[in-house]
Amino acid sequence: MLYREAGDFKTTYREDNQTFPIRFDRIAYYTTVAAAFAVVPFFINDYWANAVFVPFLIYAIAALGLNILTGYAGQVSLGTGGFMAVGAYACYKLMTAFPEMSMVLNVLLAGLVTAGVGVLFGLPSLRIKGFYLAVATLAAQFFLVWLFNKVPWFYNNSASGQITAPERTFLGQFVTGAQTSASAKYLFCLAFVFVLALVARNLTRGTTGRKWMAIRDMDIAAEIIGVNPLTTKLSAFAVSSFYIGVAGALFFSVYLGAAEVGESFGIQKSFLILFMVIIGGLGSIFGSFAGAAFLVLLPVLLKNVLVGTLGWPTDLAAHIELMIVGALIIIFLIVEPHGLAQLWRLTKEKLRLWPFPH
Amino acid sequence: MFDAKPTPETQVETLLEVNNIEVIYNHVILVLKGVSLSVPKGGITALLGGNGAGKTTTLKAISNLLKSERGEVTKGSIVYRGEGIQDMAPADLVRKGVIQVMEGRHCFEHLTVEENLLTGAYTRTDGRAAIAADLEMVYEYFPRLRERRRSQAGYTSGGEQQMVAIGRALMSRPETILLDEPSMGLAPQLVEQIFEIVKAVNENEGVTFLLAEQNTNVALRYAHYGYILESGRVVMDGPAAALRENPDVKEFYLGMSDEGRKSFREVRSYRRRKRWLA
Amino acid sequence: MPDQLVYAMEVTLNGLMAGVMYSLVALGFVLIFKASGIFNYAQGVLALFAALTLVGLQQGQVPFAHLINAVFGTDLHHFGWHLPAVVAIALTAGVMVLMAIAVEKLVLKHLVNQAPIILFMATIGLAYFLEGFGDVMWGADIKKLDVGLPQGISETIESVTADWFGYGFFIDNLDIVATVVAVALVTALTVFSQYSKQGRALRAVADDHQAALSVGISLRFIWVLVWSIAGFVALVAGIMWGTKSGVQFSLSLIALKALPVLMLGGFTSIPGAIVGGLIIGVGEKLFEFSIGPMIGGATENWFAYMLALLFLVFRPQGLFGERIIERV
Amino acid sequence: MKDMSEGYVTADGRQIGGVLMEMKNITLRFGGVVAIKDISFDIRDGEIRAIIGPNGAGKSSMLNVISGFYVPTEGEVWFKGVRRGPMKPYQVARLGVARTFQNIALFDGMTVLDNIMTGRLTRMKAGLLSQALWYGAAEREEIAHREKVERIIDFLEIQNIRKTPVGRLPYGLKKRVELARALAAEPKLLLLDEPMAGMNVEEKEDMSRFILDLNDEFGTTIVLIEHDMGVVMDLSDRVVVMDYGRKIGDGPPEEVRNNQDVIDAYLGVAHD
Amino acid sequence: DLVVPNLSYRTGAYAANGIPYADGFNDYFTLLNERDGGIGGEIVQVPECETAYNTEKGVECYESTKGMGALAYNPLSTGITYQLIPKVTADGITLYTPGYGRTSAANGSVFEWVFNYPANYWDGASVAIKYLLDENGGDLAGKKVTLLYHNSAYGKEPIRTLQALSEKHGFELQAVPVDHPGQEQKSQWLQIRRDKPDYVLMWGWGVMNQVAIQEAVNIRYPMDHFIGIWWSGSENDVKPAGDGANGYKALTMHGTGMDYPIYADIQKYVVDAGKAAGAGDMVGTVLYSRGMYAAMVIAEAIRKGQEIHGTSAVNAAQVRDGFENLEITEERMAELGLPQFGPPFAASCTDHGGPGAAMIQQWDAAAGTWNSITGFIAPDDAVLDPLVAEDSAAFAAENNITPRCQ
Ligand SMILES: Nc1ncnc2c1ncn2[C@@H]1O[C@H](COP(=O)(O)OP(=O)(O)OP(=O)(O)O)[C@@H](O)[C@H]1O
Ligand SMILES: Nc1ncnc2c1ncn2[C@@H]1O[C@H](COP(=O)(O)OP(=O)(O)OP(=O)(O)O)[C@@H](O)[C@H]1O
Ligand SMILES: [Mg+2]
Ligand SMILES: [Mg+2]
Repeated sequence: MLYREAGDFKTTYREDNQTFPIRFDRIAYYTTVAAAFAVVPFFINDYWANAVFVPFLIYAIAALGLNILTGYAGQVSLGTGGFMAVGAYACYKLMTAFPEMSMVLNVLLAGLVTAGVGVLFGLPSLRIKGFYLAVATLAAQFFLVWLFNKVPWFYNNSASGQITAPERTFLGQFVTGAQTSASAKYLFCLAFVFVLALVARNLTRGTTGRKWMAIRDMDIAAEIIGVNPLTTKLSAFAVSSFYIGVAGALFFSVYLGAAEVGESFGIQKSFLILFMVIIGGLGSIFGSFAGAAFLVLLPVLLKNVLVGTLGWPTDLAAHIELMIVGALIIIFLIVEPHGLAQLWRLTKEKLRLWPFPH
Repeated sequence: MFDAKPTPETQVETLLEVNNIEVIYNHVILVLKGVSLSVPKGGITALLGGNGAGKTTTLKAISNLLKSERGEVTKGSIVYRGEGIQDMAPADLVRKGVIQVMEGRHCFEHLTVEENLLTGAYTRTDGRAAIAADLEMVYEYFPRLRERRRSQAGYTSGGEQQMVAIGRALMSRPETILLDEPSMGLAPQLVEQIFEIVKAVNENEGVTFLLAEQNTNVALRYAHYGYILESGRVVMDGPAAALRENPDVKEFYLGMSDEGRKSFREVRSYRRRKRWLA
Repeated sequence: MPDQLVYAMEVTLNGLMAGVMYSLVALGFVLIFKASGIFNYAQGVLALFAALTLVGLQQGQVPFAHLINAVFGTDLHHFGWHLPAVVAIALTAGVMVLMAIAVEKLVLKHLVNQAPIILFMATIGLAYFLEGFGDVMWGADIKKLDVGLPQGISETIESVTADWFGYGFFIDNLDIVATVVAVALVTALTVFSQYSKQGRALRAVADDHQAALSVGISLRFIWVLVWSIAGFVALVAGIMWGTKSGVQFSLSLIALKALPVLMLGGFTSIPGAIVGGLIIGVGEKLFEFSIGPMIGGATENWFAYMLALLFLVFRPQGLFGERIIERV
Repeated sequence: MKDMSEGYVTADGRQIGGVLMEMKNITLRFGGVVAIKDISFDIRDGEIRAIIGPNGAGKSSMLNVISGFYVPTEGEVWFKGVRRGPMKPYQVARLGVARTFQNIALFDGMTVLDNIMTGRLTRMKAGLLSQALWYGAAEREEIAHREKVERIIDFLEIQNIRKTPVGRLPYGLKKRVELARALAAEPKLLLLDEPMAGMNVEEKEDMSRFILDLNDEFGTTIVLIEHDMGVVMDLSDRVVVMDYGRKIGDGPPEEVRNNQDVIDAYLGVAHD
Repeated sequence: DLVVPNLSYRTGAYAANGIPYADGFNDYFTLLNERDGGIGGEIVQVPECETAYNTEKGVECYESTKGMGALAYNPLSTGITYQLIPKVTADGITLYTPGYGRTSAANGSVFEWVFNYPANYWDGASVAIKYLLDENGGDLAGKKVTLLYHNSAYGKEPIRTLQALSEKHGFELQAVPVDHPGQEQKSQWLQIRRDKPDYVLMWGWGVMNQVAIQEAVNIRYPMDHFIGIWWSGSENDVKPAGDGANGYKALTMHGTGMDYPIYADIQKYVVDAGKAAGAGDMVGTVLYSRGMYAAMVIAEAIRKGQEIHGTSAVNAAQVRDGFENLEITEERMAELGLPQFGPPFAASCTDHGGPGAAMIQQWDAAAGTWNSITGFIAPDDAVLDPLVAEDSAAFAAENNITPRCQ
């Protein structure tokens, strides 16, 4: 009897439009946010921050970005790694060129730069569709990685081509570099996630989101009812790339601290983030989080269980971990092809009906 | 006009029997709430009902295509020639002689019209000559298809695609055809023609038909027996002739009142129905 | 003749050969895509798995030795036989058929009628699984694959071209073998898919799973069939690439070289796979040869994709792909 | 034809205005297939104009030409007295042309409400930033348009499925939602491609009522393709008959019904 | 107990190399535990963590093991090294990267917590050129040398050094990149075949090595003019090419093969006792030896730390002191059962990089062994020192580090 919408009437369209129309959801959401901001920072240590929370938050941003492009606007992209690299290198150049600039500004500007690059590589989407486009975005992926690897200006001529994040502060706290505390890292990323998720939610429930989804579901019909495919697709590329750029900037500066383009932003990253989006649920904000959590946490968890608890040799554990992750992906898809978000939705639908079967 | 043969009241073999089935989509959406039908061998049985009544779902439950839509028969049984067929693969069912023409055409877009027709003969083993003869037969029925035989099906008009879908089913030399809205989108002449074909096939080849139709008027003219479905339940059934005379059916499905057909312009208010549902 | 031109000719020839090697991998993708609309991400891993199995069988490795040893404390390694190449290849082909059956039973069967991206994701899951499985089964060390294919410079061609141009061209014998094999495969597969009943059924399945079911095409059979063929193609690709570089994890990454080939040729065209391969092979090699040195080299990866992208802008379905039907 | 530029009065006494759209000598070819062959006709302000013809006659293609999705191989399209240059479909939509599709083209992943809201996209102007923050213009606009859409939802009686994803709906309801989406655009010219296919008589009656009310209340001009002769004869003011891409008849329903060419090509028997 | 985590990779693209290295590393500590009861009476624990050569997993491994009281890290990945440098600096744990990692970390006054003796990439480049100088009677003027490198941070490391050396010695340098993973090297080798360089140097890793050696065989490039860095000189790299690879050369900073007394102990205490990390068949291979060498150095540094601080239960900071004051002598190596295995060296506050000396070894395909054909060759410090100073100064400036040891 916990989960009911009955008796939860809306009297205005404004109320009906809110993100969580059901009271229970609303409460759960506020509790989560409050806990994330006010409780977790006090308990977080280096391990939880660096191995779990920070990567989860950053991947969530990237997944949100890709979900906007792929899940909402229907443009399959495998260039995510490359776009993250743009964010990372833009951030690096900004950090080193303007040491006094606020880190928040650095990250946001890096996002904007990425948005520009994203629009450029989004242009072919006007002609190329479906998996063909996916493969075409790989051109962006490989070219960008090559570019950052080749042109010394991007890595300030360092001998190896590695970029290392200098120390920067925000509100007097270190947020990058060796002296950053676990909670500062976490909060810095969390703030970005919080705002960006809200923005994503707002964009996707409004006009822009509907345009994106219309193009996704049936581009021809969308165009006939008045959606301009050019601006719509490019806006999706821009917004999505912005998110991914921010994620790349944070990934490099806050999380890793140093990066090499081929290793950190290679094609594997593109795939990983696409997995997150699909596993989580295409076209779902919650799904982006769920997918990121799943793919960040699962390997860590499996490793801890197989090696830590069961004491298996690491290589055997790693191979079996691969098998388990693969099998789980397949099982999840079979159980619910539309991702964890849909699974969650169905569970709620069942709860709502409970104790009646239908 | 009303030229359907009266159903022989003598004992005919029941070919297909649906007993009280319940269908749920996606584990939560209950669509059929206990539907029972029986389809006699060599007959034309019509399944009537408004939008969303569950006609398509019933047909898919029989042909076992539900699984691919995440739907599931949770109760009841479906028996074909005395054999439970719920767990049979659709392909095996086609081999047994039951084929479905799906609603909304479902042509293979990238195949040509002729290739589409030939896929209908996929399960056949009686040789190229027999298949070629049947292809010829389908072209006789639908001359328009002969003209477009080399076009990709995706580029043919809606009506042409409907012809392809029906022709394709005929190509499998079935014993029973489940026809889902064959008249949808066809020109009036063609609707008559298609039902004439149904009738001819039924009479000449002894093929049994179960057809879901919105076009009650035509359907009841050609069918022998009818079921009326509303919101996932059978609300009425009877010989076609009887149904045609039923005043409710007349008013709500045939659009006739006592004074004959009413003009669509004369309809002054929207009607809501579901009256006879308790 | 000016040197640069002769060199360019040599590069072109080698590009063609390299392209054929890419085509071998691309072929597997095409088959599965054609038959089910599935973009099979696991194709590269399939090649790796096939090659691993081939080497393992040939050298009589005990499968799962590491796991068994870890669990039971035994010390198993080899059965102590060494199979002739032909036998090992035949056995491996059998394993690939088993794998196809398993994939159908455990994965595809449950995903009938799902969106392409979902099926794509499922093949990713499969790729993960097979990668881990292959490692557990045969170990992650480098293995030398030797089924008796010739390798190294072709002396004949070298001496003939030396006579003609005053510069002996380098052509790898292995590439020549690969070309012959690829041409044979492409011919056979084209004939199969274009002119046989199963071929037609295969294309029908790709268009509409449900409709295919409704006319009595057994998806299960079709899928087992194409996955078996794709497994066999993967085996061929695995043999060629494995001979070249040894068998180990990186073998699965050759899939990435096949993607531009695939999209340039068209996802659904078997001849497209080979033509695409040739264009990509020549294009990337010539670019690396002519422009590469000026901009720092290592351009092949992205250039292949850029080239494909260029083609796609003019033909969004690839060179030989089926027209994308746009109607309302 | 030109003499009617100031309009005419229908049998039931409605005043029809001047020419809204004129198709002049339209020809459309796809490779070897000639879908439309040199057809001219006009559509007048406020009328219900039907297009009928056998399957494959080119009716839907004609609608596609009107809505800008197909570019005619030859011929001119005039709208509101101006010749329409080459235009993208979305630009045509912005001129006030909306339509429904023969093979339902709803956005399956979206709810009914969102689908209908897409009909209003051309009218929504809030900037990206305002939308991102869901504050000010964006929110006001959203609510204002939602009110309009709710009126359409009431009008078409689809309140109870407002939040259902359209993919799950049965065929007939989808048709209705599609109509709602087209209505939401408050079009000047509404193109309906077989809106009643797959409906039973009762539902057709409802749909007819919607169309008539629409025409009455908002003065929307309607182009209707339909195979149900009863509907066509009862609703339309004038009918164009096509056959194999040619025009074989054009005029009021009674006239067309008795045209021998039309009977031969399409009707088969004279309909009552 | 003493904790020395082993961030290894036994899966992924570089598994074939990661496995023997990790085995050697583990086995050495197992030997110490079994035979000597650990170091100074303290058992050494070597928790293993799989990184798959992936930087993020590397970070996870670091974080998950550092809480156990880790004394030193050796991640065998340049990428992970770069990530860990700021982290170990903040946490005060030693990062030991023999033969890889950040070259300029050799400058101890900037990189307090990082050690990369006995040799680094730039040393390798210099040693290779020195060897070529020796071969050519001290003159390389006019010779053509091609560097075939993995197109990544690692592969690019030697370029600057080689450029400096080419200026100094007048040889012509051509740098040819190979993209990851390096399965396809046709273009590169056609170019080499056309250019006919006198020597080819290779900075490769993983499959790139095997393919390069195979291609060299294919074009009949004289194998003894083909020299790899130490990461391109293991059995894995040459075996797939079969007999053709005979004569291929590679650098190494330690000995290889079974001719060291220690192996009797390893056989007895580790392999025969069933305690070997792997199957025991890797013992004596190049990468196994290297893993063992790294373990040996870490063990010695711990011992030194214990000695300096007079306690057996040393902490990370004390171990760092051990690293900084470490002295590996010929005698000590002989005592350890590894006579002349590596170069003798002594570290200091400024010198974290060691002598940089390396040997040249050559592959004998028939015997299946690597034979060293030179002694330890010292690099050209006159060229290297300024480069190291420049790079570390840049790092210090970017990170506000005031150099120590003044
Ligand atoms: N895949 C599905 N998932 C969820 N619900 C479904 C699905 N398919 C059909 N339904 C629901 O099942 C009910 C019956 O649908 P069905 O298609 O069987 O009706 P129908 O009688 O064929 O209607 P129509 O005449 O409009 O085709 C509808 O309410 C529909 O919403
Ligand atoms: N994009 C296209 N490419 C090729 N042929 C086309 C295309 N669009 C339509 N056609 C052809 O043009 C002809 C007219 O098609 P159209 O869809 O306009 O028919 P219709 O009158 O709407 O028929 P129906 O009543 O069956 O819907 C058909 O033969 C069709 O195959
Ligand atoms: Mg239906
Ligand atoms: Mg039409």
